[in-house]
Amino acid sequence: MNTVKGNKQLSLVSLKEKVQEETKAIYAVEKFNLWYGENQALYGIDMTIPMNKVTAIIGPSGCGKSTFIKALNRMVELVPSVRMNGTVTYDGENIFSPKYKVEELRTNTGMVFQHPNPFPKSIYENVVYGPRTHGIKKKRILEEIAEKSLKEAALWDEVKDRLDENAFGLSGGQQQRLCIARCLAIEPEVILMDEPTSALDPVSTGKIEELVQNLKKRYSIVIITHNMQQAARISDKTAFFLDGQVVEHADTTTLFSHPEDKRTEDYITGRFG
Amino acid sequence: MNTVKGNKQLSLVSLKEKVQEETKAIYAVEKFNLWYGENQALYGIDMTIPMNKVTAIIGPSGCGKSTFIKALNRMVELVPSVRMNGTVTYDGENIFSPKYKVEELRTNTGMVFQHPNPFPKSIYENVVYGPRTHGIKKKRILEEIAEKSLKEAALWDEVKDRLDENAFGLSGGQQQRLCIARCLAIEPEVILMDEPTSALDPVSTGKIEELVQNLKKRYSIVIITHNMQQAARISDKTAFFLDGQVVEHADTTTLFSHPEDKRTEDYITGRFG
Amino acid sequence: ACGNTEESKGTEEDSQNVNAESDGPEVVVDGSSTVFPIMEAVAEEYQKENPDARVNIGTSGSGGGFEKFAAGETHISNASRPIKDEEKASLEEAGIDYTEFEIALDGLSIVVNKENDWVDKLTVKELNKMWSSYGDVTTWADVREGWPEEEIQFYSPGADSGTFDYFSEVVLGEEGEIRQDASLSEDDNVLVQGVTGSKNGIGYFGYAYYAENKEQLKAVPIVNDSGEAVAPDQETVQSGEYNPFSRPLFVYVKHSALENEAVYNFTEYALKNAGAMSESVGYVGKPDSAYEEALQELDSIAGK
Amino acid sequence: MTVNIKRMIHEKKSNRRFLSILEKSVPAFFLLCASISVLTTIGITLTLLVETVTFFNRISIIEFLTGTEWWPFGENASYGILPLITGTLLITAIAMLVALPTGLASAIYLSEFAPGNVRKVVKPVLEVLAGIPTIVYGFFALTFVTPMLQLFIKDLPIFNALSPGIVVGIMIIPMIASLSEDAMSSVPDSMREGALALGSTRLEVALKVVVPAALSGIVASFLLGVSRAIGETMIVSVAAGSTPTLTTDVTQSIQTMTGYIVQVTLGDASYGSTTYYSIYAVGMTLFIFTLLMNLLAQYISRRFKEEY
Amino acid sequence: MNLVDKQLVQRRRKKRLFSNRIMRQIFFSASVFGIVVLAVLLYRIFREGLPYLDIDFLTSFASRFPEEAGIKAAITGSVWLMAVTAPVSVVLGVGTAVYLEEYAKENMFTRFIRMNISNLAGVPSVVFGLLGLTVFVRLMEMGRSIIAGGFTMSLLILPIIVVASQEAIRAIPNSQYEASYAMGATKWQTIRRVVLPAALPGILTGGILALSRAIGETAPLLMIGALSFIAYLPENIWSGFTVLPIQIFNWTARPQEEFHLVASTGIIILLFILLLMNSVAVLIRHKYSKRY
Ligand SMILES: Nc1ncnc2c1ncn2[C@@H]1O[C@H](COP(=O)(O)OP(=O)(O)OP(=O)(O)O)[C@@H](O)[C@H]1O
Ligand SMILES: Nc1ncnc2c1ncn2[C@@H]1O[C@H](COP(=O)(O)OP(=O)(O)OP(=O)(O)O)[C@@H](O)[C@H]1O
Ligand SMILES: [Mg+2]
Ligand SMILES: [Mg+2]
Ligand SMILES: O=P([O-])([O-])[O-]
Repeated sequence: MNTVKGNKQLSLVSLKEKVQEETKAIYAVEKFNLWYGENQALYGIDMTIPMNKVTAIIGPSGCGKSTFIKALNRMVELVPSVRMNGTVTYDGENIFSPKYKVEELRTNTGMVFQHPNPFPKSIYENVVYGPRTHGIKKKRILEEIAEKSLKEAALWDEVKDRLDENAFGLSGGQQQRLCIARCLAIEPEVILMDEPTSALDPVSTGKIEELVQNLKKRYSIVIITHNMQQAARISDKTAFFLDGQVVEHADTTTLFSHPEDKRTEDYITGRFG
Repeated sequence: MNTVKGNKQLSLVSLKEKVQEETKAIYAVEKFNLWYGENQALYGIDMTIPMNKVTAIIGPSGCGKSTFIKALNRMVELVPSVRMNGTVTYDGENIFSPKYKVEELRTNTGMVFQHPNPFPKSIYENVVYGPRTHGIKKKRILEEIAEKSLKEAALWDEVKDRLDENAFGLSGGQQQRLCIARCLAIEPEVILMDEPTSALDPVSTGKIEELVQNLKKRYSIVIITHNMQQAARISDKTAFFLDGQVVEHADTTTLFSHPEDKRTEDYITGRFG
Repeated sequence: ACGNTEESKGTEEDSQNVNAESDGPEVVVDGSSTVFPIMEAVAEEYQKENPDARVNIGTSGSGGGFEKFAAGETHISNASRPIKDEEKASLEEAGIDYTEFEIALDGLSIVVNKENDWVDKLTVKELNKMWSSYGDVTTWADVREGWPEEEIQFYSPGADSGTFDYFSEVVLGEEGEIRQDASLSEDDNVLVQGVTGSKNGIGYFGYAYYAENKEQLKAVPIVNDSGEAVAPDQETVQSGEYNPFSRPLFVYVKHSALENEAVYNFTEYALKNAGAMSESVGYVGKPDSAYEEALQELDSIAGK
Repeated sequence: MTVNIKRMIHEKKSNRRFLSILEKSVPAFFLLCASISVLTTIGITLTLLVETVTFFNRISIIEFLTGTEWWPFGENASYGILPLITGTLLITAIAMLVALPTGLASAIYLSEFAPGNVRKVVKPVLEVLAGIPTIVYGFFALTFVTPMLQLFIKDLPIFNALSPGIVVGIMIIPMIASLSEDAMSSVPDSMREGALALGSTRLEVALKVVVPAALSGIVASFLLGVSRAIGETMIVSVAAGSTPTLTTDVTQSIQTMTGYIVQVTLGDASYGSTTYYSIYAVGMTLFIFTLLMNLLAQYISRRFKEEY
Repeated sequence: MNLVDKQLVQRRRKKRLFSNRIMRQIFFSASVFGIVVLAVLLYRIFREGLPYLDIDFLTSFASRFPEEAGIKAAITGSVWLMAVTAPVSVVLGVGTAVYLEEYAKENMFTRFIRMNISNLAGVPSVVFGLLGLTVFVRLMEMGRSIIAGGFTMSLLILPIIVVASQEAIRAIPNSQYEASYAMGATKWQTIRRVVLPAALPGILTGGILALSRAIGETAPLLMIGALSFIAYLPENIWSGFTVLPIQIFNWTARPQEEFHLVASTGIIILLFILLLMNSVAVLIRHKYSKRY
């Protein structure tokens, strides 16, 4: 950060924005360690996540991918035994500072999980859950939000005539897109995705990949995948995790064509995992 | 089959053996269809499985791989809604013929699952579960069996001093090898493995792959994997399943270097799945 | 007298219940919960003297006791009222011969709150007016002029108890009906609490409950048939002066069970000691002569 | 190879006959066990029915069902069961007013807010509360709750519906809390995560996601609580008095169906009297009541079964 | 393009967080309420009953003198009763559960049994008392014996055990069955060697909780006619008996104030036994939970 001091709030904010504009980083993670009880799961992670880009995270099972992105919206705190240190800065603010409201962070970051997890409510109710929760009551607005989000999630055409049906009636792929629509409805800035296609068939997978490509125009996206081809296809940046550490983090094309680290190469050529 | 008729039992048997020797097929599957309730999961499977070889089965999620190998030891019948037709011949006998004892079939075929599933008993009790079940009571013999099986499964050295400890105390990879030891303890002829390494770390995966290579000297092995590299590394034959059908079944090297079918090629180059 | 009935009924009874008819040392007693403390005291002493004895006592109520008595499940049945005609009939049907013994007296006590300083005595007639559902009494002034015009609270044992039966027969007569607004409870302790807690309360229950709570309660002297107002105490109950609320308590003994040495011994012991025992648990013994007569009767039944 | 396992297994095939007999007879034994529950129901129904029929030979069923007075003793006996039913319902209503909100709130706290170790302590403690014999609760109602209530309600008689009702409610709290908590904790965490990731507070997760998703389990626990309240015996026997009154006034003494049955079995009614048979008629009514309640509970939990 | 008014969201958040905090307190108080009641209850009981609690109390029979009264017969009776109830109800309950979970075909009869069990769970205990009185005591001529009481109690708690066992069995992952079947084990072998051992903790926990219900039940035994005074120990299952709650009930009904205190002492013993049973259940649950 710059050393300009004692100025007005406004100038500080604009300064902050400027800094971000330069780095285009929405997240900055520094020396981040995380333990589950006695077991350390993340070791000194240093990484920035660029704005309006797709960042893919790859790595073998148990290497800490999920733990890492759950740290980004502090969902990892749901595990009581978790301890952390280091900083994670979102939009210039340390998300672990005491006065930072976790609900606010999570409103700004949407999350999509490995297995689609719609609520046992109607499709419509699923989408407007977020806006409702945050105090938007007007029916007209909610309907507009629902339509817009479902369209963005490329689901509108398939469900527009059955918005009142239970979300569990949808296929897996549709459910996953519904979950995406649900998190788009509160207009987050970042979308965190934890293996969103691993439980899906190829066709649904294709749809979601396409969707991710479209969404990155307006959202910053972090996506975990165990499928190297997928990472190569859809991401701009790729980070390779191994045993709780970032082994390599680079432009996707670079990382896949010229991996710097031997372990990265072994992994992407399927030598293990 | 040959047309030699009216001869003694003995000669028929030797004939059968001869036929098998020629084709070296332990399983012959013909026009095999399978439904879960209304949904057909397997469509007219025709396939033979060679003796003392490793056959890999690959294909995207939901294509029917698990269903297929569970049909081979009739475990698929545990799902009440299953209906089947066509024949599966094991060692020359139709396993679906009414007088064929399913327990006998399953004694001859061991099975290893995706997630290690030891019993919540001691390591020793896990290994001798099978022999016990089949009526072997003598402590001395059981101990001998346990040692031999654990050695074969390359686990003996790691657990020989803690045979009385609970199997859940082992690591994932050890548990999986324990499950392999458990099925070796009844000396099956075939071992069916359903993604045995997908829940394991690279090191454990390596150990299991090595083990498979050793075991094929005395056992016929069918292994499902989602990892193409793994299939390429360890198998002699590979079958590619798609939407409940066998798209291609050939020598592993052939299949991976010169896939005949466009879909196979797409799949092994990671175009989908 | 009992010899022939014994022979004709013996086998049938044997088949009815293994438990009660076994020749073992077991004595099975059941019935009134009012009589229970007396029999318990007797049994306790008896056991001390005969460590091998096996006496057990239930508290199924007088009616429940007779039911079990008729079913052949018990040797002795306690009752806080004389046996009813239906019960006689079912015993006869079961072929059970029995004899009734009065073992003690209970002075059914009518009590009011300690702070009640106006009630000096009551007549049965007044009681009738107070307790009857036809009596339109609501305040004490309605009972007798000059008494405060404050609403009375009524506390009575549950309608299915011997005490209730006795009281309503004496006070309300055959046709009478107890007032609807009376608070009923199966538990006499609860009645004690009720009357203790309400200044204008009135209630009734067994003498033992009054004797135990003399500090908190005031027993109302009742005008007896010779016109005197008598309060319940050991003497007046035993002598019969405290009438008509001095009521007898009974045990019924099955003849065939007396064949059994254990039952005979226990019954004999009970009749010998009932007087002392009842007083130790808050009831009133009968005059000694009454017990002697009873013992003679017992011996003649058992053929000794 | 020192042992030939395969051959040994093959030799043991002689066991197969024994095994296959076992394999056939074992299910028969288990079926027998399962049939006991059916026999129990049949036993209850017959037991009640036989004596109830005798009762209705003496008292018309119309009088029984529509009569507004229950006074089964003495010369002017009347057998209208309505007062016992209203008494039962009154107790049940008060109990549920206490138990529902408290039980549900505890369940929500335990399942959604409490740290793991608090839950580990509180749940067993609540279970102890559920295990205390009801007779203990009865005296608690009479000697503690009633005097407490009398501080607030001046003319509250010593027997009233309110105090035992509240205590029955207290007794039921653990049951509702525990069962609802079970229903709520079986809602998959993925659902909570989904809501939390949208910025919901814990409260919103609980009320908008978890409770609706666990609704059928929660409702079923309510209904079980209701049938427990209907069937509760000792508390009401001790603290509600024994006065069957057709009333909705909670400060009055009442009698419940169970209270009546215990009164007669412990009391003086002679065997073969109409009073004696009346307990079976009341028992039958009680049985039908709880049966309907349970069927409703089952219907609800089937009808609104959550699918995750 | 912005439908979500960020300002509004920001403003609402304060309120939401506030109500979250308030409601959390309310829910917390509700949970505490139960515990406070328990504490009051226990305090009263201990204050009254503790002075009478000594070794003599445990080793003497009932007496007409409060200071000599003891609870030996009732404790022994309760133990005997449990000795009948526990095996009968556990065998029947587990048998039923195994049948329903492992063998039953989905047909009318199975549905009927299921319905039956959940119905029985809601039947008031007095009704079981009537059943026991009519069927066991009278019809089967068991008299007022331990066995009649034990059978009645077994039926009363049967549904609880069935449900607990069903849940325990259902919690066993499919992979355990697969592992066993894949070894060529038959169904019964799988049940005996895999299912029952794995379900045992759940079954035991459920069983103990059910038994602790049985040990505190008063009404059905009163109806069967369990005794109030008994000054010897039962010899066999055909003996008459008394149990803790009945002895307590009897003491509370006495005129003498001291007996009411003795009743509290009895309650302490009963609670102690309950607590003991509950802790065993908790221990089992704790030890064996989260195994898969
Ligand atoms: N709730 C938890 N409690 C304790 N340890 C945990 C927990 N969740 C994860 N871990 C451990 O943390 C490590 C990293 O787990 P994580 O789930 O982040 O891996 P992952 O890379 O997402 O793997 P996968 O590809 O299987 O999802 C693992 O060793 C795991 O065992
Ligand atoms: N028990 C079942 N009941 C109904 N349908 C089933 C069942 N098991 C599998 N199926 C269906 O059968 C098809 C094949 O499933 P199968 O499990 O064999 O796939 P798979 O190739 O093993 O996939 P994966 O790689 O995910 O394990 C799928 O469409 C699946 O939905
Ligand atoms: Mg993960
Ligand atoms: Mg599979
Ligand atoms: O129990 P009782 O018959 O004396 O009321």
